[in-house]
Amino acid sequence: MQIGVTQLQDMFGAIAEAMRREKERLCELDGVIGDADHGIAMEIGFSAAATTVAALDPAASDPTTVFNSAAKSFLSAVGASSGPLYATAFMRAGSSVKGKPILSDDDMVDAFEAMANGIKDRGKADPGDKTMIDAWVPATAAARSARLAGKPLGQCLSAALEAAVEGAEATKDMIAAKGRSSRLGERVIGHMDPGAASAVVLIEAILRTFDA
Amino acid sequence: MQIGVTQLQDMFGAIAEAMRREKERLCELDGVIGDADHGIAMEIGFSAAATTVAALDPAASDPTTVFNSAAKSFLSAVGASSGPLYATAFMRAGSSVKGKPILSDDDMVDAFEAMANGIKDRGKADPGDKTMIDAWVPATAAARSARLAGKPLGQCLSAALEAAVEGAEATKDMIAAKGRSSRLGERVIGHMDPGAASAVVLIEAILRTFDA
Amino acid sequence: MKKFMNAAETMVAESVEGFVRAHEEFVVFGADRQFVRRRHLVPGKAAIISGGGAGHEPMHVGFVGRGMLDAACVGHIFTSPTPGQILNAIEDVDTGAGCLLVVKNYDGDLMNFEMAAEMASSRHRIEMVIVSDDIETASTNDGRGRRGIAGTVIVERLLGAAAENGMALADLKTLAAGLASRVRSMGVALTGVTVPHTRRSTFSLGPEEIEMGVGIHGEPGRSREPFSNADTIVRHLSEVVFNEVAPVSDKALLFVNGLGGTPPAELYLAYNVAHRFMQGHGLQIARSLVGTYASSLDMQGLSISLALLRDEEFTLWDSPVATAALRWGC
Amino acid sequence: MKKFMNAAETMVAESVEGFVRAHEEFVVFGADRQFVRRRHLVPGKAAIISGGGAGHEPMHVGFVGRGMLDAACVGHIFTSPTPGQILNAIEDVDTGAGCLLVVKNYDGDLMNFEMAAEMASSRHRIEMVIVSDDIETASTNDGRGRRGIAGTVIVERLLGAAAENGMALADLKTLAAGLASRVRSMGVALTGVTVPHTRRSTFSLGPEEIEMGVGIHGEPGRSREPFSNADTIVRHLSEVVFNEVAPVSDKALLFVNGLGGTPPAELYLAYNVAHRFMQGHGLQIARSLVGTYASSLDMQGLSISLALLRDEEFTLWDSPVATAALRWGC
Ligand SMILES: Nc1ncnc2c1ncn2[C@@H]1O[C@H](COP(=O)(O)OP(=O)(O)O)[C@@H](O)[C@H]1O
Ligand SMILES: Nc1ncnc2c1ncn2[C@@H]1O[C@H](COP(=O)(O)OP(=O)(O)O)[C@@H](O)[C@H]1O
Ligand SMILES: [Mg+2]
Ligand SMILES: [Mg+2]
Ligand SMILES: [Mg+2]
Ligand SMILES: [Mg+2]
Repeated sequence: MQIGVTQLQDMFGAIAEAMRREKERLCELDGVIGDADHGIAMEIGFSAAATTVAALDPAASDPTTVFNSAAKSFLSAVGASSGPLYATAFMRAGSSVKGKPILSDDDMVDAFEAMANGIKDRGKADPGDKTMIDAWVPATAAARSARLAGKPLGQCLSAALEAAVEGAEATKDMIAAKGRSSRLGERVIGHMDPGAASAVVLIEAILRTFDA
Repeated sequence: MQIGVTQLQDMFGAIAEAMRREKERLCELDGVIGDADHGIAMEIGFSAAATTVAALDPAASDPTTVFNSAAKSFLSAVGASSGPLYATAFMRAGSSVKGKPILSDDDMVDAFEAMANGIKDRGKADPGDKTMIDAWVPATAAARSARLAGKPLGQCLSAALEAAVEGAEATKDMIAAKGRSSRLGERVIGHMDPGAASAVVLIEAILRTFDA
Repeated sequence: MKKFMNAAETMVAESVEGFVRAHEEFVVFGADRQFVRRRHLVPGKAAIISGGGAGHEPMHVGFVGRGMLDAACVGHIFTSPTPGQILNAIEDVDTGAGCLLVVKNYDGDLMNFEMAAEMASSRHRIEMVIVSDDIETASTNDGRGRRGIAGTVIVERLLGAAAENGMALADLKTLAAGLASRVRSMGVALTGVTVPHTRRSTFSLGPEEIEMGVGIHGEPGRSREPFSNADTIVRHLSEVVFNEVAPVSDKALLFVNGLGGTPPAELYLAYNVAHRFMQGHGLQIARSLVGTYASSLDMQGLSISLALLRDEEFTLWDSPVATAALRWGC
Repeated sequence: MKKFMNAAETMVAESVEGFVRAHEEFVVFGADRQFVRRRHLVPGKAAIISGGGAGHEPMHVGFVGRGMLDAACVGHIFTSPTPGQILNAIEDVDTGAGCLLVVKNYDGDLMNFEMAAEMASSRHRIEMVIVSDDIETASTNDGRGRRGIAGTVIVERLLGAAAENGMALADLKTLAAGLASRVRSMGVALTGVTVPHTRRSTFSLGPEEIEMGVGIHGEPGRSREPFSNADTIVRHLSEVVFNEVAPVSDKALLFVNGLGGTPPAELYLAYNVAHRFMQGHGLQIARSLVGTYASSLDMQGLSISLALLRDEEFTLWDSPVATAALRWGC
C-alpha cells in the first residue's frame, strides 16, 4: 500500500468522527473510575487535529508534517492526560517516518509502534496498570508479528484491533496503578479503563481507513 | 378572685406546657412566612420563665417579682423578636401591679392590658400589620369591656380568648408590615401570623389557669 | 440534611469556639462566651459593636479586629442575640468614648439592641446605626421592608476604619446616615436552607426555580422565578441595585457576596457580569469585594451590593484592617 | 444542576475574567489570556508557576502575587492546562533566576508540565516540584497514589515566601523536598459534584452516605461510609493525617479547607474538632488556616491538612503575602 498525506488526512478525519460518535460512552466509562471527561478530551483533541491536518496542502507536506501538526494541535486543544500522551505518540510517529514522502506498509507499522512507545515513555505506565497501554502494547505487538509474517497492512491492523479489544477487556480485571483511578484500589475492578476503550476506537478508525 | 404568687407560678407553668405542645405548629406557621423558629423561641422562653418563676419562694416574693423574673429569664433565653416583646410585656405587667401582694380581678385585667401595651411600645406595630398585636389588642379590649360590665376574671379571659382567636384568624387576610414577613407582600395572604397564633395559645393557658 | 455538626443545640457554640481558636491573633471570648471581642482594645476609641443571629459567618465575628469591630454578639441560628449579651459587650469594650451599635434591620435585632441600649444608657454613651441596604419591597414603599444584608459588611468596614482614625461617636453616626442611601444590595437563592434545629427547609425550590430578592435568613424573597443563566440573573440583580442606589457619585465599590454554598468560581463569574453591567451604565468600579462574607447557612445563592462612595470613604476602605475575614494594609 | 453560569464552554473563561477584573491590584492576564500573572514581577527572583484544572478556585489564581506565585495556568474544569500555556507563562515570568513549576500529583498535570519543561529547557532553568500531600491509598503503598490536594496551598505559600526572600532555584527545590513528608491532607465529601460540560455527577451519595478520602476532582475516594456527626468524621480525618505525617516537630499548622459548598460556620466547627484532636495528641497548633482555598466545584465537603513545620518555615509562613486569597503583613 502507498500512503501519502491525503490518506493520513483521511485517517485523522476518521478518528475524529469515531471519537465524536463514542464520546458519551467514553465519558461514562471515565465517570465510573475517573472524572468523566475522557470522551470530551478525545473528541476535542481529535477534531482539532483533524481540522489542522485537513488544512495542510498535500503538495507541500509530507507524512511527518501531518503527524507533527496533529500532535501540536492535539496538545494545544487538550490538557488532561490524553493530551501529552497522544501528542507524544504522534510526534514519535512523525519522527519514525522522517524524510519519507510516501509510507509503505512497513513504515505504517513502524509509525504505529512509535505511537505506542511514545505513550509508554510519556506516561511511564506498565502493562497491567489499567491504562491505554494495556490496549496499545498488545495491539502493536500483534501488528508487528503480523507484518513479520508478511501480512499486508490491513491484516496487520485487524490483528492489532483484535489484540486491543482483548487488552481493553482485560483492564476490567485490573487494579489501576496510574491515572486518576489509581487511588480506588479494588473499587475499580469490573470496569474497563476509558483510555484503553478509546484506543480501541482509534485503532478501529485507522483500520477502516486503510482496509477500504 | 385572689391571685398570689402561687397562682402566677401555675400560670407560667401552664403557658410553658402549652407552648411545648404547640411548638411544632407554631414553627410550621412561621415557616410559611418567616424563619420557622417561632415555636422554638416560645418554648425556650416560657420554659425558662416558668422554671425561674417556680423557683421563687412564695413567702418571700410578690406578683411584681414573678413578672419581673419571668421577663428577665425570658429575655436571656430568647433573642428573636419574641424575646423583647414578651419581656417588655411582663415587665409592664410587673409595674402595673407594683406593691400588691395579692391581685384582684381588676389587677389581673390591668396586668393583662399592660402586657399588650408593652408589646405595642416595644414593637411599634399597628393593628393590621399582621403581628401578635392583632391578637393582643382585641383581646385586651374584650377583657376590659367584660370587666367594665362587671364580669369575673374567668369570663373576662374567655372574652379575651374569643377576641384573640378572631384577631389571629383575621391576620390571614393581612399583608405584613412588621417582622420578617413584611417583605413578602401579597405572598403572605392566606397564612396566619405565628405570633398571633401563639398569643392565642398563651391567653388560653391563662384562661385555663384561672377558670379552674 | 448533611452538615458538619454534632447537635443543633451545640452547633453555634462549637463553631464560634473553633473560630476563636483559629483566630486568637485577633480575638478573644468575652466573659461567659457571651460575645467575641478584639484581643487588644484601643483606649479612647469609640467602640463599635455589631451582632445578630448565627448562620451568617464570617459576619460578624470575622470582622472583629483592628479597623473594624470591637465586639460581635452571636445569637442562635438566625436569631438575635439577647440584650444581656449586648450589654455585657458594651460594658467590656467601651473604653470611654462611647459605643456605636450597628444593627441589621430586622425587628428582632432592633428590639434586642434597643433594650440593651436602654439598659446601658445610664452608664454609657450609646448610638445606634440601622443598616437596611436591601432593595425596596414590592408592597411597602416606605423602606420599612428593607433588611440589612451583605451591605452591612461595607458599613461596618467604613465605620470601623473611621473609628480607628479617631472619629467621635456623633460623627460616626453622621457618616452612617450619609451611607444609608448609597449602599444597596439584592440577593438570589438557587436553593433554600435547612435550619438545623427546626430540620425544615424554610422554602424549597424546584430544579428550575430560583427565589429573587432573598435576605439572609432563608425567608422567601420578592418573587419566585424560572432558573436561567448567570447573565440574566445577575444583570437583573445589578439593574435593581443600580436603580435604587442614590446616584451621588459614579465611583463605586462592587461586592459580590456568596450565601454559603456557592463556590468562588461562580462568584467571580457573577462579578464579571455585574462589573460589565455597572461599567455599561457609566460607573467606575474603583474597588471590589468577592467572597462569602454574609452567608445564610449553606444556601446556594449570592447577592450583589453596590456602594457609591466619596473619595474619603474609599480612603477609609483602603486603610489597614486586620480581622479574620477582611485583611489588608497590615 | 443550578449554577451561576452561562455555558459550560465559556464558564472558566468568564470566571477567570471576573477574577482578574476583581483583583487588578495584584494580577494581569498573560498574552492571549493563557495564564494569570503578577502585575509586578521582581527581576532576579526565582519565578514560581503553578496551575491545574479549573474548578479549584481560588487555587491557583488566587495565590498569584507578592510572596506566593508569579503565574498560574488554568485548564478546563478538572483538566490540566496545556504545555503551550505553561511554556508561555515561563517565557513571560522568568526574569533570569529560573523557574520552579509546582505541580499537583496527577498524571495529567505531571505530563503537561513535564512537556512544557522539556520545551522550555533550552532557554530556561526549570525545576519541578510535585505535591502529593494526600493520604496513602489502601491498595498501593508506594506513595504513587497520593494526589496533590489542599496541602498545595501550604507548599506554594512557603516556596513563594522563600523565593521572595531571594532563595535560589536549587534551594527552593530542596525546601520543597523537605516539606514533602511533613504536609498531609485528607478530604471527605458529603455530596458529589456535577462537572458542567459532562452534566453528570462523578459520584452520587445517598442522604446517609459520605465519601472518605476524596480528592478535588470529584473522583471517588477511599471508601463509602455512613454519614455521622462532625466529631466522628473530623476525628477520623485528623487521625489519618496525624498518623501519616512525618513526626519531625510538634509545632503544626492546621488547615481546614472547604471544598466549595461548605459554609464557614461548618468549617470552623470542624476546625474546633481537629484542633482538639491534635492538641490531645501532643501537637501545638501554632498557625491556622480555615476557609475555601482548594475547592472542588460546589462539593459539600472539606479536608484537613496538617503541616509540621520548622521555626524558619513558620517565619516564611508569616512573611508578607498579598494575593487575592491570602493576604497579611502588607
Ligand atoms: N500515566 C499514564 N500512562 C498511560 N495512560 C494513562 C496514564 N494516565 C492516564 N492514562 C490514561 O488516560 C485515561 C484518562 O484520560 P482523560 O480522562 O482524558 O484524562 P484525565 O485523567 O486527565 O481526565 C485513563 O483511562 C488512562 O487510560
Ligand atoms: N415589631 C413587632 N411588633 C409586634 N410583633 C412582632 C413584631 N415583629 C415581629 N412580631 C411578631 O413576632 C413573630 C415572630 O416571632 P419569632 O419567630 O419568635 O421571631 P423572629 O421573627 O425573630 O424569628 C411574628 O409572627 C409577629 O407576630
Ligand atoms: Mg478523565
Ligand atoms: Mg421566627
Ligand atoms: Mg428567628
Ligand atoms: Mg480530566
